[in-house]
Amino acid sequence: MKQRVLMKGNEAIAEAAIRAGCRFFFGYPITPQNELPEYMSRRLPEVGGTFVQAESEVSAINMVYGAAGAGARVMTSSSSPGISLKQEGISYMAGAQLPAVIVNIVRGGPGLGSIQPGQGDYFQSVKGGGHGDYRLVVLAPANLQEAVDLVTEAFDIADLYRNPVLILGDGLLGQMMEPVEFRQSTPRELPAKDWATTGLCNHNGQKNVINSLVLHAIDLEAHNIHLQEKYALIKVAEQKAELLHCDDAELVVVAYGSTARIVKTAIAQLRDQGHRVGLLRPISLWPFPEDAFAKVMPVAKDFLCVEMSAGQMVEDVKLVVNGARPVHFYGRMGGIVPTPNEIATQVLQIMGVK
Amino acid sequence: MKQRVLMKGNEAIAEAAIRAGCRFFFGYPITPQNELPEYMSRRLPEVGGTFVQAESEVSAINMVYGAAGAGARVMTSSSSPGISLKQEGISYMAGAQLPAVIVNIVRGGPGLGSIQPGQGDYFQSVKGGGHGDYRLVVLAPANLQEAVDLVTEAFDIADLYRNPVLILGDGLLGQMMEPVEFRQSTPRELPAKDWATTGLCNHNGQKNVINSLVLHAIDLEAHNIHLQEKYALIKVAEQKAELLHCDDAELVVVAYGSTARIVKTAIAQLRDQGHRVGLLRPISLWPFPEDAFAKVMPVAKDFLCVEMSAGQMVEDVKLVVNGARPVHFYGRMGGIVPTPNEIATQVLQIMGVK
Amino acid sequence: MTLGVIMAGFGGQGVMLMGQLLTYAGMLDGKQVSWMPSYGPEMRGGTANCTVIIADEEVGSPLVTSPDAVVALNLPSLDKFEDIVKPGGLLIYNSSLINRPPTRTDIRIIAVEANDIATGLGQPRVANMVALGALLEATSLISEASLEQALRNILPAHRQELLPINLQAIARGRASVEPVLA
Amino acid sequence: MTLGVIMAGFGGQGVMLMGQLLTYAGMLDGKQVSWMPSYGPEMRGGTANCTVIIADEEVGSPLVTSPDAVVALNLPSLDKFEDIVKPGGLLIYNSSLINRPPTRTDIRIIAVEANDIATGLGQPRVANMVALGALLEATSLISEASLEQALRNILPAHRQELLPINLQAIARGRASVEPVLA
Amino acid sequence: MAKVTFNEERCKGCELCIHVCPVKIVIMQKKFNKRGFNPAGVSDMSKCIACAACARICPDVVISVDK
Amino acid sequence: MAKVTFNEERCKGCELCIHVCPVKIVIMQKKFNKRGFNPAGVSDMSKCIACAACARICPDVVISVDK
Amino acid sequence: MVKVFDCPKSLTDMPTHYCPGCTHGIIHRLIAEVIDELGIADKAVGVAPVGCAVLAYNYFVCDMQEAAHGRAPAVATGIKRVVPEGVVFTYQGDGDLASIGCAEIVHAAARGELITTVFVNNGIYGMTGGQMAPTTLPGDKTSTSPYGRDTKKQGFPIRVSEMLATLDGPAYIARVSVHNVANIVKAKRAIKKAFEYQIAGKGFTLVEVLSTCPTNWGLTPKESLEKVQRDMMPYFPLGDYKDIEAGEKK
Amino acid sequence: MVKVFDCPKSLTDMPTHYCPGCTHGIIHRLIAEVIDELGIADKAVGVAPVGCAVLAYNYFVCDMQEAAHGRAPAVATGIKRVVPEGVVFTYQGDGDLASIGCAEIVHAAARGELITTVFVNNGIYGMTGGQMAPTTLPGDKTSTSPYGRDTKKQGFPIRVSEMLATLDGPAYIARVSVHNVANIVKAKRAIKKAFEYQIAGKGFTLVEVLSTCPTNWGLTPKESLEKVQRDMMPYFPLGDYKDIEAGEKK
Ligand SMILES: Cc1ncc(C[n+]2csc(CCOP(=O)(O)OP(=O)(O)O)c2C)c(N)n1
Ligand SMILES: Cc1ncc(C[n+]2csc(CCOP(=O)(O)OP(=O)(O)O)c2C)c(N)n1
Ligand code: SF4
Ligand code: SF4
Ligand code: SF4
Ligand code: SF4
Ligand code: SF4
Ligand code: SF4
Ligand SMILES: [Mg+2]
Ligand SMILES: [Mg+2]
Repeated sequence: MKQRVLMKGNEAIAEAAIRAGCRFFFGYPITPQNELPEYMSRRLPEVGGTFVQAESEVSAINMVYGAAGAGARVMTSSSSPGISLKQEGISYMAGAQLPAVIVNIVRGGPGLGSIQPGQGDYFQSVKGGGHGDYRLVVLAPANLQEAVDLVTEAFDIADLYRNPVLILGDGLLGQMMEPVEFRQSTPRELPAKDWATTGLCNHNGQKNVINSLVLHAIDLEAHNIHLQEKYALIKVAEQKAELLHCDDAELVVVAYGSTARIVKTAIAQLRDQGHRVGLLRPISLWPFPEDAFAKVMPVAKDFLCVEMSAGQMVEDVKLVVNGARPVHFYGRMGGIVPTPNEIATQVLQIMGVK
Repeated sequence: MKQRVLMKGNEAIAEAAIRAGCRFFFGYPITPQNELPEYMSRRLPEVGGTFVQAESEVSAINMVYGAAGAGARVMTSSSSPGISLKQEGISYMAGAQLPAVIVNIVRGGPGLGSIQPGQGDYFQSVKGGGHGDYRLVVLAPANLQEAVDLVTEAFDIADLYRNPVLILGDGLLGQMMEPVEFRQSTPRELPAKDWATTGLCNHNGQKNVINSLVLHAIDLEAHNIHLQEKYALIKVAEQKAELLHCDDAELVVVAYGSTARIVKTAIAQLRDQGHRVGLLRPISLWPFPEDAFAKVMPVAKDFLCVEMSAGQMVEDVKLVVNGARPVHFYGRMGGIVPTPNEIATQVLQIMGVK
Repeated sequence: MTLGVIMAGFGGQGVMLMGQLLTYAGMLDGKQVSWMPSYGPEMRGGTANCTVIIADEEVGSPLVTSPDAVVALNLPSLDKFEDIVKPGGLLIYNSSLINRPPTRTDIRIIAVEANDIATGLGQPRVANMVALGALLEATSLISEASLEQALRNILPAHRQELLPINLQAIARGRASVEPVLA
Repeated sequence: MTLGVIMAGFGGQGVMLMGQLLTYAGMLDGKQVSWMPSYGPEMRGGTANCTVIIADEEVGSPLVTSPDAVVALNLPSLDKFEDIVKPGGLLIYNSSLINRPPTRTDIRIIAVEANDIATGLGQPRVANMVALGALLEATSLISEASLEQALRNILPAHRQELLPINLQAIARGRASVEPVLA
Repeated sequence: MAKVTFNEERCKGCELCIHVCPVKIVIMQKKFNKRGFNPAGVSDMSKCIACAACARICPDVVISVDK
Repeated sequence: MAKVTFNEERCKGCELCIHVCPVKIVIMQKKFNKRGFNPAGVSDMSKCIACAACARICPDVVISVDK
Repeated sequence: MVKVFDCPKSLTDMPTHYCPGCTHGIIHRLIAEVIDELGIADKAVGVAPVGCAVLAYNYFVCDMQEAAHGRAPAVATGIKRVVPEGVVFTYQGDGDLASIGCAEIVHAAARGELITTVFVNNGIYGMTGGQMAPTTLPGDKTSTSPYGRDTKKQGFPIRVSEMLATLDGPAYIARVSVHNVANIVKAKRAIKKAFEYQIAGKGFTLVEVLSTCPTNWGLTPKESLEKVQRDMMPYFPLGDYKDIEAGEKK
Repeated sequence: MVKVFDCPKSLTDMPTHYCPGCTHGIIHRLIAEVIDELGIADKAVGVAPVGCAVLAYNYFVCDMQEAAHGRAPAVATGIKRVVPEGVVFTYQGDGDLASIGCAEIVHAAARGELITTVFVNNGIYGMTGGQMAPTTLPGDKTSTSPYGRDTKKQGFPIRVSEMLATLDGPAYIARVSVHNVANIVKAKRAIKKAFEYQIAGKGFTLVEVLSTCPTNWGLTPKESLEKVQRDMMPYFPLGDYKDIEAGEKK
């Protein structure tokens, strides 16, 4: 076993990015993700990288655009209000097909809200908070080891498909400490970035342009069709989910990120009591893990979606289940983290126990 | 009949706003909605109102925040990239419960895209492009008369529920001219804005605060529950849809805004040929007109959703239909407006004709 | 009945205004109407066009793929729109600036020396009105009275002195249609 | 087995570090562990707390509603957390600063004069280590060897000279538990 | 005679008042207030010249001065 | 001998070159280029002093100058 | 006995959440005193920033709006246009005003917006835990300039007052400090003038106040005041940068 | 025969989409000439704005990125940090740079970012059809100041060069004009100096170029040049505002 180190989530994500070859970070402070840029500001200079504290999140995402367009592995991170400010830039990056990793350590909203953990940015993340038809690959780790592992994945997926990837965490994940191991992943085969604007001398004098403007409707439609085809590929290839105790589960709880941890504790309790409850934990929120649902459908009688929101992922669950099973919902908001007991109570109610 | 005047969509919306009592406009130029702020810059001074060209869309939405918080009827308008920049501000307004009307004259995306009409901002509009759990009331006119009528509605709804309202148009609607009539609407009974920050002397010395920060999780949850209860009320009271030829329609086309116009032409052709095709046109995109679906379900065998996007509203259609009927989709992107013939072809294919 | 007209020319030739007048007149005639400009990426000095719909029923699409009539004030416009005129439809072209005759044989074609006639009137900028006159004459889209009223209403107060020359141009446009029909 | 511990005190009393040491030691013992700070709206100088989980299985929730043990270094912390200690659980409180005794009777209660002992050692800032020592003694959460190793690893290179005083404080904390048990 | 009054519960013990008193009579008290701070006070009120320097520098409007 | 060459298809007929020619030999031609503009030209090349003023003010790099 | 000094009426009773010795509290009090003296509490509308002063809306006895980070000048513009007879002020930190809100303050100033901005320059992001601000001094260590601000990579501090004084919209721009009693008195005078100019409709007004952050500077409150004088004042000289009644000077 | 003047190699053959007589074209050519003369086409990376020059990426024979409206300095920062040996420039209009992109240019300048900005000040939003810019002159009519820019309500023009010259990050800031041949020659010299300073690593460089918009000004190209001299130059005086080699002047 390689050495496990105890780290804060925000720092573990930062270190994982550096190990994944990220050498550029552009960001702006915001709680509860400050340790991430702070760590980068200490560590990147040590590895010959560059940390820039941008004047705003708007500027940060556009620095990321420039750096990604110049071929770098580059990251930015923020939390809810700051991510809202990045929406125009994210749409531009998706349009110009630029790879980069964006981290959102979600807090309670809307507006200034609070700095406590939340999951109210699901819609923004997976449906597209920016304008136009585009998709981000959205990965939602539930513990720090997974966060670390998914960071490498995120950079690879970004480079492979030339698309921004969002890592969706929350204050709980960002602030907690857990042991993590930085393991060597089997690297994917990635295409050369021969499209990057590094100066003609670096790519045989052939001019490169990074751009999302396509003036003529027919060309812009073609560009959009290309994007949609790419998304279709991603949808097939990049679904990720964890199934826990689903083989015989009559009720399947669907939860992601921190909430899924709490659900696991609840399920452990429920299983001890003999209830056939399982967990389907989407790890990729987009593409939504439809294949995993196909696996649990034969046994599952009910679905219960648990979120720290008013109910957002529940729509995607309903879209997959398509009316074939009841989809229930339980949510807490505003930074309240549900307890295992609360969740167990909901489950028992649905199962008609007591 | 009152006098009909021939106006450009952007100008008709502006004039309607002024007639609805809007006296403040903060905006930033962007095609294809420039005629709207330009009209405001001419007309508002004539009626004692104020037009400010903000330094950016970010600034504009925050000026709207300030003005709405001070109790004004206030509007801003933009087009896709500019609306993305407003997302943080919109989330703040929803959080602080500020009434205002925001107009998005959508263009082709993502990124800089083009200036041609599009409907790719549906997700952003109805699911929430900003952070946190909030909803905008989203109204999508299909012609200029309706646009004019809905502007008054929008201001009233905003004031009644203390919530921002989005008018979702597109380049076609903004740029076209049609005759419009500015009719007196039956005004709703609206609550006094005794919460506005106009100075203590204007509200009996009791301090007013406009704010979306709620530091303690339990309080922020309570605030969110209040918002969700409000949204539930709106969902019941403010659904709007048009049903055309749906009484006997085996196939119901679902389309909104400009696209619905094209669909109407297609349906006229199809009806002439004897096909039982109808149109369900959501006018309120949020709340989504679920009641209207209930009306057509008994007869409808198939739904066809037509959008100028890769398929966004289709998810809401599927959520309503909930697997009970097949939901088909036809979309064009990048500023391409579908033709009636294309749509008719799709319909016939689904109906198995020929 | 729904009729669609496309009007096209260089920016600055006044095609947008021409289309608006037609639409306005249609409205005064009690018809359902719409006007839709091209507002594409073309720069100033490039080509411009607009689509006018005049109908008895509610106007669906404000765009047409096969127009009932096309008015082309310059060569690029003729090149672009000749092919899509509905069979049996009408094509009016500005023979002052367009030196190649249209080739379609399944449509009615009217050549109008719009610029020459306008220059003859001492006001080269009313070439668009000449073409509009021709359209008025060749179709029953709108009534003459409504067009005149539309013109009056659209001209701003301080420009009303331009009314006579515009009316004259329309009249000359109407007159110019005969010979072609002959 | 999953055990949850909450440690609480004023900001500046070192409760966060204390919790991290416990977590680290648990990790070195081969356990599954997590550490979660409160990071609420409290200002500096306000109260701070963290939750440590030490478990044999994967850690689910990193928060606990009824902790197996609570270490309270000041009065507000005792006020806040006394009631939620799991029946049969453990409460360690800093009797140097807390002048009201806990009232629960269904839990084990240990008073540690953490500040006095630390001051006695000539280093008032190691009061947290004294309390940690008491926790070590009173439970089998972690091993002594792992705690010492954790301390070594967590102290930065240029602070290793602080190791002895910290170990001393832990030892004194352990020693202080006996009398209470007696 | 000058009088300086401390709203002790508001005091955060920052000691700024101590440093600005021209006659050096402001001191920190041993006791704690409810929020856990040692509040400031005056050792010898008779020396006070009511200059209000302490009050003006206090970030927490703890101090009022009468003369 | 000086020679001024006009890449006529690029010319937009803005007339700026006309105004800056110190010897006033740049003129607008009657003909149209493909984009519908009257291109500029030189009336009497022999008078040209190859000062390149016309070329430098031209926004469309229509003009090159040899000597 | 006569009151020599008492808590201004325009401050609420609520104790602030600021750290011990943080000069945010002094600046709050000065604003409240000015509001009292001008008798404008019933028509003042304040705009709180996002920064340590985010809760400022709890402390002033007047209508308040809480703005998004950096956008206080835009929010204030919206308010002032609706309530032209109101007295509108923003209270902003250096991250809020000079970094994310840079465009908003420049344009409010250029528009000559009739508002007053109190700009609290403490050279750091206090609220988020001590990151580098646009006004952090060269060489100073912060949590995002752990090796000291390196001007080669992280650039130079922005002198906001000097920068805004190049515009025609402002009527009054001054930099003051609250690091000792004499300067506190001067600071209040400047803030009062700014409000008076606003009321007289002269133009945009801004007072930059050099302030401390003992917590994130890692200094005692007293050492912090010393740092203001020793390190900040040479880089950020005090004075009037614009006064349309007095002509420009510096 | 010798070439006295020819099209620079660093311009593509593609005719521009600019209106007849628009001086954007002249400024493009000057940049291309400088790139030619410095022999840096193979390591230059340009950043196009959103504005009439949005298609600038089609016109330069070097790598290009198209930025979001106003964000070119941020994009250029990203590029330059990744390709420090590259020569990175932004080309921006007054709406792009001085309005929506105000924070980005101020901060790129304050950081001393090693990039060169060519700032085309034509006092109007050309691309969107003639709305008021931050640099529109008092009294001038535009489509959003239909009654003429009223400084009481719409504020005063921003003098960008003067404003940025208050910062320590820039190495060179100059305002030039292209309204006649003599000034075109000077403008080129300034642009060249800016690129040279960037290459020498001296700091941020910016050249503000007074430019025309015949279309939206409603003037002929020739009248437009006259307006630059008559109306713009008094408000926007030409000159070097900062030159770290020469000391500040004006
Ligand atoms: C859009 C957005 N970005 C970032 C933040 C996080 N944030 C809160 S306060 C702050 C900086 C505060 O610094 P400053 O303005 O200098 O005020 P101070 O705390 O020093 O008084 C930041 C970055 C936020 N709330 N919103
Ligand atoms: C976020 C955003 N807002 C607004 C626009 C619309 N827009 C395009 S160009 C432009 C202004 C251009 O003016 P300027 O920068 O002065 O350049 P010019 O056209 O005058 O050369 C605007 C507002 C946009 N594309 N994106
Ligand atoms: S009023 Fe002056 S003399 Fe009296 S205690 Fe305060 S500072 Fe000292
Ligand atoms: S300055 Fe105020 S808060 Fe600080 S010690 Fe003195 S009285 Fe207390
Ligand atoms: S080179 Fe000089 S002299 Fe010759 S045509 Fe051009 S401007 Fe005239
Ligand atoms: S300056 Fe250039 S574009 Fe203009 S007329 Fe002369 S040659 Fe033609
Ligand atoms: S963190 Fe700094 S600025 Fe904020 S309240 Fe504390 S001392 Fe003041
Ligand atoms: S609109 Fe103005 S700035 Fe744009 S190309 Fe035309 S003349 Fe030039
Ligand atoms: Mg600060
Ligand atoms: Mg411009």
